[in-house]
Amino acid sequence: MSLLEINGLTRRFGGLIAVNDFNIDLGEHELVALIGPNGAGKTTVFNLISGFYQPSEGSIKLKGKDTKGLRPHQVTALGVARTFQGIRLWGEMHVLDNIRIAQHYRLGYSLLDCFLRTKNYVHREKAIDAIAWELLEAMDLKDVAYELPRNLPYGVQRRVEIARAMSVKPSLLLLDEPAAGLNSSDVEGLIKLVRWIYDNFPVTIWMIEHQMKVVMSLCTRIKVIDFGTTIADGSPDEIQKNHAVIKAYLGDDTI
Amino acid sequence: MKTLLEVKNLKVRYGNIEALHGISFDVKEGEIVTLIGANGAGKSTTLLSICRLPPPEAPRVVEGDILFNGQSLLNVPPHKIVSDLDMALVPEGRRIFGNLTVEENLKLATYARKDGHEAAVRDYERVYALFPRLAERRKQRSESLSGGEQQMLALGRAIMSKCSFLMLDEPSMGLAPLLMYDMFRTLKELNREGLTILLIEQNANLALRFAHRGYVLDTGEIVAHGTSEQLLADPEVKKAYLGG
Amino acid sequence: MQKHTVTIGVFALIALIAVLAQFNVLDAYYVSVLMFMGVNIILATSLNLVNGYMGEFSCGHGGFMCVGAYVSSLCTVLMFSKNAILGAPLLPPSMTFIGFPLALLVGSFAAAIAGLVVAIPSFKTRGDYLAIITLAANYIVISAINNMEIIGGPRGFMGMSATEVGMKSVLDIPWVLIFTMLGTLGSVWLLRRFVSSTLGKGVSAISQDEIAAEIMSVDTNRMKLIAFMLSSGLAGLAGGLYAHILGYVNPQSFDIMRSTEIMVMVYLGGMGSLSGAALAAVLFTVLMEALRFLDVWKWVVIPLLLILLMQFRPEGLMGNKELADLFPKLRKFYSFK
Amino acid sequence: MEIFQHILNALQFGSFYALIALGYTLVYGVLRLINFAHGDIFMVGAYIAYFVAVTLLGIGGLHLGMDMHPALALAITVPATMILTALVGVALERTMYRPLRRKGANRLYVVITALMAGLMLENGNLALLGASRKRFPDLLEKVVWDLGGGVSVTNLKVIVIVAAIAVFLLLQFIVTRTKIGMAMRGISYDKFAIPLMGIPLDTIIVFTFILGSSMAGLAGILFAMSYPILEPYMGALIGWKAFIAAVVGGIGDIRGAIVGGFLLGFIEIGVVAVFPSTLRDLFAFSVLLIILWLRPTGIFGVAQTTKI
Amino acid sequence: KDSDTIKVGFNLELTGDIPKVGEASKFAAEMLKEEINSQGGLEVGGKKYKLEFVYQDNEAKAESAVNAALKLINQDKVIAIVGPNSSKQAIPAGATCNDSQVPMVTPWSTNPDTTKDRPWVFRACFLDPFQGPVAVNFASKQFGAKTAAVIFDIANDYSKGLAEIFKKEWEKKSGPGTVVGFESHGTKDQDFSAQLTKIIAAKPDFIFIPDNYNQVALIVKQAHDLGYKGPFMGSDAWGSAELMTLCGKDCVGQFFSTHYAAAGAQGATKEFIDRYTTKYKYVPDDVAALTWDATRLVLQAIQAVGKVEKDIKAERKLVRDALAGIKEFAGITGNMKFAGTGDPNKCAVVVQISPEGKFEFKETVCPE
Ligand SMILES: Nc1ncnc2c1ncn2[C@@H]1O[C@H](COP(=O)(O)OP(=O)(O)OP(=O)(O)O)[C@@H](O)[C@H]1O
Ligand SMILES: Nc1ncnc2c1ncn2[C@@H]1O[C@H](COP(=O)(O)OP(=O)(O)OP(=O)(O)O)[C@@H](O)[C@H]1O
Ligand SMILES: [Mg+2]
Ligand SMILES: [Mg+2]
Repeated sequence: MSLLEINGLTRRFGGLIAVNDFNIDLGEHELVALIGPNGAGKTTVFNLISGFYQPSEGSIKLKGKDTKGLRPHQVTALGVARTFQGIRLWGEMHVLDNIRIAQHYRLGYSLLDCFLRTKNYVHREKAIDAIAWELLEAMDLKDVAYELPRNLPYGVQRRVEIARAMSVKPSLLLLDEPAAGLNSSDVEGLIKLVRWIYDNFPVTIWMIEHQMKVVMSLCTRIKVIDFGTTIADGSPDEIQKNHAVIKAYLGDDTI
Repeated sequence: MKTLLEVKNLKVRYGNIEALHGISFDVKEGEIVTLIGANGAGKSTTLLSICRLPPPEAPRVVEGDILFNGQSLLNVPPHKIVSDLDMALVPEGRRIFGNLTVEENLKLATYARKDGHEAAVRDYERVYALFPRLAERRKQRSESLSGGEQQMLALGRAIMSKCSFLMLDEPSMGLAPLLMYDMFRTLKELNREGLTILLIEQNANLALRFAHRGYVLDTGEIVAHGTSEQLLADPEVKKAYLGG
Repeated sequence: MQKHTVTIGVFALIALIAVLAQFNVLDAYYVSVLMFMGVNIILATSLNLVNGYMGEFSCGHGGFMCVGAYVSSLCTVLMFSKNAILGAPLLPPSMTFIGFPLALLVGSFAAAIAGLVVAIPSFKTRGDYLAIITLAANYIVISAINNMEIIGGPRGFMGMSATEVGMKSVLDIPWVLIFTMLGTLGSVWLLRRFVSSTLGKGVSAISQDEIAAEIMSVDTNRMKLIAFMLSSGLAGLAGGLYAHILGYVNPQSFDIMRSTEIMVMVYLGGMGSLSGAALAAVLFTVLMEALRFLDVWKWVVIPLLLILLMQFRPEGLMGNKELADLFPKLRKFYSFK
Repeated sequence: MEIFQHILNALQFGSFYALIALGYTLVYGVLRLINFAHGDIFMVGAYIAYFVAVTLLGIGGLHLGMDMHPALALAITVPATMILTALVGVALERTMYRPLRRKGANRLYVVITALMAGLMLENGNLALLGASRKRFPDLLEKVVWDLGGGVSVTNLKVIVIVAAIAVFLLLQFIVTRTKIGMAMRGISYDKFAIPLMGIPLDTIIVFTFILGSSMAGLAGILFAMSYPILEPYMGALIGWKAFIAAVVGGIGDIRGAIVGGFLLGFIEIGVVAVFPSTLRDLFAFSVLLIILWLRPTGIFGVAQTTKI
Repeated sequence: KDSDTIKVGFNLELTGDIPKVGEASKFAAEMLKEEINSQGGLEVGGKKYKLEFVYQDNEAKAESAVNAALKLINQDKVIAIVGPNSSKQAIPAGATCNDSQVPMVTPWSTNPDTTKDRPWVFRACFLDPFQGPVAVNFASKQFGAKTAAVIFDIANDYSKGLAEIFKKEWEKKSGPGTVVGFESHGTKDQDFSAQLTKIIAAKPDFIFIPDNYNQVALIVKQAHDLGYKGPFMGSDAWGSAELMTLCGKDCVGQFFSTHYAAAGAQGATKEFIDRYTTKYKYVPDDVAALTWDATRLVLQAIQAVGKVEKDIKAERKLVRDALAGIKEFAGITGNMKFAGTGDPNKCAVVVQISPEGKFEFKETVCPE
C-alpha cells in the first residue's frame, strides 16, 4: 500500500487556482522533491496535506485513510510532520520544550493525571523526555537544549525545526525550503542531516527546495509544477535535461 | 571614483551584547560591494546600523562613525536617510506590509519621492516588467503571496523608492533559480545606470561573481577583503565560505 | 526530606497565621486584608493562565468570579441559613464543614461552565475580538443577576455569614481565613502543575505560534477549552471565597472595574509568571490599603505608580520568570513541578 | 409613529458611539493599541469645551470678563476644544505610550498603561475639580421640531448625526485614499519597515493621535451640548461601549466603527423599545456576542490570512 | 494625651460612583467637629474632650467598605462609625460592625436590610417602604392623577426598591394597570430617550422619578425634548443643591419628597444651612444634613454614657446601649422617634421647586 496517494487535488483562492489537478503516489521510504517557480503552488500542496487548507477538489489518502475534514493536529497524529518556509519555532520556549510539545498527540495521560501527578503521568513524561533527549543527542543539539530558539543562529534553528518534526515520529516528513537562508557550509550540513535521517528512520521525505545542489544530491525523484499543474516528473537527470523545466524554472546562470 | 559610504571602526550592541567589534569598510560610487560570512556573523546587523533604525529590534551604535558622502549618519533620523539621502534597504525577512495590496505596497514606497508622477509611473512599469507575477497580483493582499512573490515585492519597493544607494539583505532567498538570475541581471543593469549596491548574500559564490569587491565578516569582525577575483581565489575563503 | 522543605514551610506558615488570628495578634483588619490578598492571588494567577500563558486578552474575569460567588452563596444559604426561598436551613451547622467546600466546588464548576461562553468562540476568534467577547460576557452576567429578583437583583444577596457562624459554633477558630488560605494554595498548586506539564505547555505554544501548535499535533481547541474553563473555574472559587468573607455580594462588585484590577495584577506581575502574578496580587492589595489615607488622590497615585513601574519594567515585575528561575537555589528545596 | 421617534433616538445616540469608536479604531488601526484612555479623553474634551465656553460667555472659567454671544462662543469653542483635546491625546502618546514602544514592551503593557492613564484622568479630575458636576451652558438656541404624530426632533440631534457622518467620510478618505492613510495602515502591520520607506514613523503616529483625539474632543462638545451634565466618570461607560462597537464593526476599519456605533445605538434603543428596559444590557450584549460568534472578525474586519 | 480625645470614624464614598455624597458627608462632619472643638471639645461627664474624626474612603465598593470599617475599628480604634451612606456599602459594613460590636449609624441608607437583626446598627433616615406611599398620596391629590409612569435606575437598589414600592402602592390605590410605564436605566447612562419615548407614548398623568439628581436633570430635559409637558414627581435623592445648577428651568415647578426642606427652614436647620452654604459655597443636600444628625446622634449617646472608658470595647458597648436608649431626637431633618429597631420614625416633607430654584415647603407627611 502506498503511503500517500493524492488524486486530482485542486485548490482555489477566489478566482485563483493555486493547485490544479495534482496527483502523486508516494511509497514508504522515499526521498522526493517538489520544485517549481515562485507561486507555483508548492507550499499550498503541503498545506493541503497537513490539513491547514481543505481541498477544493480531489482527495488525499494517507496510508489508505482519506484525510478529508481532519484538523491539522489529527493529520499529524497520522504520522505527517513538516517544517515551514519561514521558521516557526515557539520562540519563547527552550529547544527541549519545543521538542516535547510536538509529542502532544501521544501524551497518553489526562488532565486529572496531570493535576494528581499519577504514576502514569510520571511514566509518560519520562518517556517524552527520553525521546526528546535522544533526538537532541542524535542531531547534535544537546548543547542548545536550554537555549531559546530566537537566540540561535539561523542554521541551528533549521536543525531544531527538523528535530521537532522528527519527534512526531512521522512516516512522512515534509520539508519546505530547508536550505533557504543557509550559507554554503550550512547547506552541506543540511544535506548530510537529511541523508542521515533518511538512512536511520523509516520515513519518506518530501521536500520543496530552490537550491538545485540540494535537490540533485539528495532526491531520487523530482516533481515539477508550474501554475499548480505538473509539468514534469522523473529522476534528477531527466529533470535537468527537460526543456520545459529549464525554460520555466532553471534558467541559465549567466550574470 | 568618489567614496560614497565609509564605515569607520563601527561597534554596535544589542542590549549588552556586542555584535560588531569595530569594523571598517567603504563603498565607492557606482560599485557593487558584497559582505559575506557565516550565519550570525553580523552582516544584517551592519546594514541595520547604517540605516539607523531605532532599537530594540535594531542595534545601537556605541562607537565609530558612518559617513555618507562625507556626512555622518549618526544623527540623521532613519526616514531622512531614505528620503533625503536616497538610500534604500531591502531588509532580511522582506518586511512587506501584508495588510496592503501589492499595488499599495509599491505606492507607499514612493512616499518620499520628489521627482513627480511620471517618473514613478515609469518605475511601476519597470517593476511589473521585471516581475510579471506582481502585475497579476496587483490587487491581492500581499500577505497571501507566496514566499518568492513577497521577495519580489520587497525588491520592487526598493526600486520604487528611487534610490541611488541600495542595500540588499539576501535578496535571492526563496527565489526560484530562473528568477534569481533575472534579478541579478536587472540589478547589474541598474548598476550600470549608476546605482551603487551593497549586497549581502548567503550564496557567496554567486555574490562574488556578481560584485566588484567583497568583505568577509566573521563574528563581528572583518577578516578578509579584496576584489572579487582575489577573494574567489583565496584558499582560506574558499574553504570556509564557498563550500570547498 | 529537603525536597519537602517548601511544602512544610508553606503549611507551617498557614498554621502560624491561623494561630495568630485566633489569638488576635493579627486583628480583624489584617485578617481581612490577608483574605482579600488570597482572593486576589487566585484571581491574578488564574487570569494569567489565559492572558499570560495563552496570550489572549480576557478582560471579563470579574464575570466568572461573579458566577462563582453567587452560585456558591446560593448553595450555602439554602443549606445553612434562614432564607426567603426555602425558609429554614436544610442542614444543621455541623454539616458546614462538608457543605462549605462543596458549595465552593459547585460555584467553581458553574463558573467553569460559564467559561464555555468564551471558550467556544475562542476556537475561531482571537485577540481583540475575543477580548470583546469576554467583556460582553462580563456585562451579560451582571445584567442577568440584576434581573434576577429572587437573589436580590441589584440589592445584592446575603446570608452567607451563617456558614462561618455554623463552623465556629462547632469549633471557634478563624475558619474562613483557613479555607481562603487553603483555597489560594490549592489554586496556585493546580495551576503550577498544569503549566509545568507537557500538556499545559501546549497553552504557551498556542500563544507563541498557534498555527505551528496545531500543525505540530497540539489539539488547540481542547487546550483552549481546558485553559478557559480552568481559569474561569478558579475565578469562581475566588468569587465563592470572596462572598463568604464579605457575607454579602452585589453584582456591581464584579463589574469592569474589578476585571480591570485583575488584569492590572496580571500585567504588573509579568505575563506567564505565576509567582509574578501572586507577587503583584500581594503588592496591589497592600498598596490599595496602605494608600487609603490619600482619599481622592489614591486613585490618581496608584495608576501613576503603575505607569511608572511599567516604564521601568516593561515586562512586569517578573517577566516570564518564576521565583525558582531567579533563585535557582530554591530548587534544592522543592521540585517545582 | 413611536418607531420613528425610536429611530431618531437611535441615530443620535449611535452617533456618539460612532464618533468615539472612530477614535478608538483610528489609533487601533495604526498601533494595534486599544487606547482605553480614549473614553476619558472624550471626557476631558467635554470639560475643555465647558471651560472654554464659560470663559467666553463670561460666566466662569478664567473670568476674563468676556461676554460673548452664544453662537459666536460656539464657533470658537468647537475648534478650540478640538485643538486642546488633541494636545491631551498627543501628550499621552509622548509621555507614556512612546517610551514604552521604544523599549519594545509587549503591546498589552501599553494597553494597561492606557487603562491607567484613563483612571488618572478620571480621578485627577475628581481630585482637582471636586465632586460637583458641571452644567454645560446653552450655546445653541434649542429648537424642537414637531414632525407630527408625536415625533419630535431637536436641531441639536440633527447636527450630531450630520457631524458623525461627516467625520466618517473625512476619515475614510484620509485612511483609504491618501499616502498618509496608507502609511498609517502600514504601521499597523510592520512599524519597523516604515522608516525604510522614508516615512517619519513618529510623525504619522502623532498625526493619528491628533486626528483621533480631536474627534473625541468634537464628540465631547456635542455630547456636552446634548447631555449637559459633566462628571469625571462620564467617559468610562460610553468609552467601553464604543470600544465594543468598534470591535463588532471590525476594529481598525473606519466603516466598521461607524456601522458598529450605529448598530449598538439601534440595538440598545431597539431592546428598550420592544422589551422591558431592565433587559437592555442583557439583550444588547447577547446580540453583540452572537454577531461575533458568527463573524469572528467583526462586520468589516478581514481575518489576517496567515501564510505559512 | 490620648485620653483627651474622642475618636469617631467615617466610612464614606469619597471616590467611585457617587463622590459628591461622600464629600457632602465629610463637609458636614468637619463643620460639626470644628464647631464643637472651637468650644473646647465635647463635654462628657463634666470633662471636655477634643473630637477626632477619621475618614476612610470606601470607593463606593462593598468590600472596600468592609475593609474601611475594619480599619476604623482595629487600627484607628474609633468608638463608633458614621456611614456608609449608600446601601450597597452600608449593608456589608453593617454586618461587619455588628459582628465586631461597634456601633454604626448610617445617615442615608434607606434599605431595610441595613439594620435588620443588627442591634449595633442604626440609621438617621426613613425607609423606602415609607417614602413610596408618601409620593403616591401626594401625587394623586396634587395632580388629580389616574395613571402614572416610573423611570428608575435598575442598578441602584435604592431607586429600584422605591420604584417597586411606588408601583405596588399606586396600583393598590388606582387599580391594576394604572402604572402605564415602568422603565429602567443603568447608573451611568446618559441617554434615556428610548425609555421616555415609550413612557410618553403611554400618556401618563405624571412621571415618578426616584433617581439621583444628576440623572433627574437629564431625564426631565430629555422628556421635554421629546415633547412631554406633564408634571414630574421625585424622591429624596433629588434633594441636592446641584439639582438646579444641572437641571435649570426644566425642573421648575416639580415636586419631590425629602427629609427636609432647605428653603424656608427655620431654627437649627436654617442655621446649619446658612453656615454650610457660607463655608462650602453651596446649599447642603440631604446627605449633609443627615450626616450632621447621625453624627450628633452618636455624640449625644457618648454624652449620655457620661464617661469615657479606657477599655474601648466597654466604651463601645455603653455607647450602643445609649444609642438604643435614645427614644426621641430633634434633628435638623426633623424629629425622630426610635422604637428599638434602630430605624427612626420620622416625617417626610414634600417640596416644590420655585422659579428661583429654591426647594419650597409644600406639606409634611408623617407615618400613622
Ligand atoms: N491564502 C491564500 N489566499 C490567496 N492566495 C493564496 C493563498 N495562499 C496562496 N495563495 C496564492 O497561491 C499561489 C501559490 O502559493 P504557494 O505559497 O503555494 O507558492 P509556492 O509554490 O510555495 O511558491 P514559493 O516558491 O515562492 O514559496 C501564490 O500565487 C499565492 O499568491
Ligand atoms: N534583535 C537581536 N537581539 C539580540 N541579538 C541579536 C539580534 N539580532 C541579531 N542578534 C545577534 O547578533 C549577531 C549578528 O546577527 P546578524 O543577524 O547580523 O547576522 P547575519 O550575519 O546577518 O546572519 P544570517 O546569515 O543568519 O542572517 C548574532 O549573534 C545574532 O544572534
Ligand atoms: Mg512556498
Ligand atoms: Mg542576516
